[in-house]
Amino acid sequence: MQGFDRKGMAARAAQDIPEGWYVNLGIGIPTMIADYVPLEREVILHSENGILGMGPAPAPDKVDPWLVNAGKQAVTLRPGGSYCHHADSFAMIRGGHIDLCVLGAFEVAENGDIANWATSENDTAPAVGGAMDLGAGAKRLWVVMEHTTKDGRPKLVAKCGYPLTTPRAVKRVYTNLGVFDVVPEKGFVVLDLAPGVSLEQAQAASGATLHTQ
Amino acid sequence: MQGFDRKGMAARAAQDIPEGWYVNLGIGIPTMIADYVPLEREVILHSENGILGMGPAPAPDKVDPWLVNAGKQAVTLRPGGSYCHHADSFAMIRGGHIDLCVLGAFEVAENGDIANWATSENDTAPAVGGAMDLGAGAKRLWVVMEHTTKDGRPKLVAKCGYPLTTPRAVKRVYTNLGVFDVVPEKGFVVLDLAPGVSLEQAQAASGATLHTQ
Amino acid sequence: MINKIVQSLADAMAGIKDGSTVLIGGFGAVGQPDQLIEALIEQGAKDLVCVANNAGNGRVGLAKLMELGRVRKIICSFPRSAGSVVFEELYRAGKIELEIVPQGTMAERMRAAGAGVPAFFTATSVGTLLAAGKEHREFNGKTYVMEHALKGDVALVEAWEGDRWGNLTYRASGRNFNPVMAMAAEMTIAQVMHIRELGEIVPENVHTPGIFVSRVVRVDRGAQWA
Amino acid sequence: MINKIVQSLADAMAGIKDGSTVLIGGFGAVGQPDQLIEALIEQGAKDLVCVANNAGNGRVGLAKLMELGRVRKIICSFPRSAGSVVFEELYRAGKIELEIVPQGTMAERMRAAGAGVPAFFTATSVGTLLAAGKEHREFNGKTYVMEHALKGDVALVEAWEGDRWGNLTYRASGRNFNPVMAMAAEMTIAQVMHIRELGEIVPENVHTPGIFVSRVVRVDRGAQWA
Repeated sequence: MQGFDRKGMAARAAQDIPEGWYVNLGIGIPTMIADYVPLEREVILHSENGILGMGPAPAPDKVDPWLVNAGKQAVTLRPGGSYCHHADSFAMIRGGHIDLCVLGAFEVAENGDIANWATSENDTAPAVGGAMDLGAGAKRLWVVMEHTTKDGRPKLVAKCGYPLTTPRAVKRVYTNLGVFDVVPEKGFVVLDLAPGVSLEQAQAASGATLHTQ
Repeated sequence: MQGFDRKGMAARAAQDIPEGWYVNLGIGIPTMIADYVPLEREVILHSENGILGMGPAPAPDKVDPWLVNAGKQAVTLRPGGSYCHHADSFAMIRGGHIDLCVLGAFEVAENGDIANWATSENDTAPAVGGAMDLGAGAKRLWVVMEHTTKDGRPKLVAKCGYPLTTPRAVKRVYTNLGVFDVVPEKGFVVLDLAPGVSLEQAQAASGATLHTQ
Repeated sequence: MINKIVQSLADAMAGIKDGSTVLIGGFGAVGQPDQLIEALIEQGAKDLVCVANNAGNGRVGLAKLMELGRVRKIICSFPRSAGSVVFEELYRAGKIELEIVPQGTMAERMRAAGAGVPAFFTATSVGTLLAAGKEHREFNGKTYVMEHALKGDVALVEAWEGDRWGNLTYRASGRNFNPVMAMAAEMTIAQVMHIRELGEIVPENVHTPGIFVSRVVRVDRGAQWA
Repeated sequence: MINKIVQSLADAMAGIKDGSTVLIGGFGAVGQPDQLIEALIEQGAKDLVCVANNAGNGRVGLAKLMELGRVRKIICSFPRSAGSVVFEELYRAGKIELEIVPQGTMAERMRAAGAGVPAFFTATSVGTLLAAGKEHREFNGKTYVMEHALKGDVALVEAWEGDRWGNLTYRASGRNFNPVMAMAAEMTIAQVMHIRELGEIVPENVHTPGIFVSRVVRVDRGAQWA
């Protein structure tokens, strides 16, 4: 079974983002998606800390210490970009103005529940950041993640075991094995399988039924 | 009985505004107060339509059409002044950041109730503007008004007859007859009488008891 | 390439439906999108709910739109002024609905709509006729009234500069309601005095970021505004 | 003459009381008022409630303040990160209270405090552990949770420019929480890179108007920030 590597997952998700969308990319693989959206396809990237119109990472000698993204990495601003304060930035998210948010996750359930902030109810100091705002506020939530945990347990599940970030929010999941829509009243629907991956293999790695269209 | 004229009332109120206060002045006599605060005593004037640090009216040939106050009169901006949008401007008011608001009124009651927006419950289209925001939000509300109506009825009253703008908000009233504090559990207390006005004359023109200190 | 700039006022008005709630910026004449209002009159949408600080002046602009019978309801803070003749006629004749909202509550309700807040509490209007029938509640011993978000289908705003991503700046007190209305509507249409190249507006000094703007159209307002 | 500029960090800290709620701006190192935090450590106030996006890094700044036992409680969105060693030690030992707040809710709660809104509703956190025990309510068929204003006694903010009336501008992503914290506190203290003459900052481009600022102090942060 081949499947996508991390870059392949990011590239695959990038294909589906049309010009003109306002997009917030979470930390990890989601951040990598930006590298696969050609600059001439104008997708406007938002960062929670008050950046709209984020550009790629700067050359090492061009780093501006005043300009970091939500993952605290150095970034650039595209012409046409702008800065705002945190309440205005989250008004964009919470007011439903962000077309798409892409996050990583521990688990996604077939009803669209996402768990990505706390690994157990006993973890009393988990870091939520802006995940719950993005989950509840963005027009669309996609997840990019490995299909299974390192020890082989499925991350596409019938019901989340970890504490939820947002219920019924995920619309689509990109994994190393393929692309899966989350359809109300139905569950996971296979949109695309990664090269060399069969439906049976993807199903065997999943904790919920994978429907075909 | 002499008393203050309109300019005298404005000048008298201006005396009591210390340097450094953020002040919103209502339409009419309150607006005139600004003329009696010397520019070197820095009082920062706020206008609901997003101006902080308003200056005096411009010379006729220096009018900027983009710059009007809440009464829609041409004004200027002092060095150090700034502009903001309506929600931010009213955040200053409603968030308790304005030290003083001075309004005109139809009536002020001895418990501090102010009525200044609607002349009857049957007036179904009265214009409230920002009066209720200012009444409820400013740290202090003062009123400047004639002591009586044109036909001689008192405007300092035991209980307002007109619909309220804000209950229990007024801290001080400047009229043509004098200056009156509104003291909780007590009512109107004479702070100062206008030149040539006796307590008896002021009391006779009032619809509530005027206490002495 | 994203290009929110449209070439005509007619293009700017495309798709505005009957029954829309239309937020109209401006405080008096300043920051008021006169050309867009005229274009809306041309465009023909009717049964409108208009949200603006005033209920129109004279017989032009918003007043004309009302006089043509196209406005079902007006939501404003200051309906009655020296020039509000059309509104007063219609209102007396029972031909227009009115909702009076304190000016700050009106701004905050639209800001709330833009920020995903369906309702909030405020001290403004407590103890007055305008709070009658509304939910009251105490926080820390003080009474507040609950107010709801006020969302627009369309916002018509006036700005000083605009670029093809929809970034806007405002001049002096022309800002007023425009930024909050821009964020509160499904479709925000901006008339601007100046079109700028992308990046010409300093990123720290963009007043309304393009995410809140759908269309930008350049208008000529005459020398006095330049 | 109004002059909010103070000449030393010690003057800037005057009067901060034990038990204060202190809002601390910044997102990571950017826009973080490092010199003011050091000055607060010097000043000595204790039993503090600190509101900041993170729970400190390494053993300097906020982490040092915590390590000295001066922080009773921290309210933040992201307590645990690679460098949050002091927080984790104290938290495991039961020596510090923690309130985790979604980042947008945290910003909105402070903006509400500054705007006179005691409580508001939001969809964020509905259906999660962070909404447990909070009041829920439906508006237009969707469920929201009620959140309360978060007010500070003191805000420590970092800005790029400041003038004697307290007007501030921020640079790039250094803005972040600083403006909302400035408006949410009784006393706001700003450290700035540059002091400007009154009127030098373009009135349209003041980011935090002086009404929200009590004191301004110039600091030298080194060449890399200039």
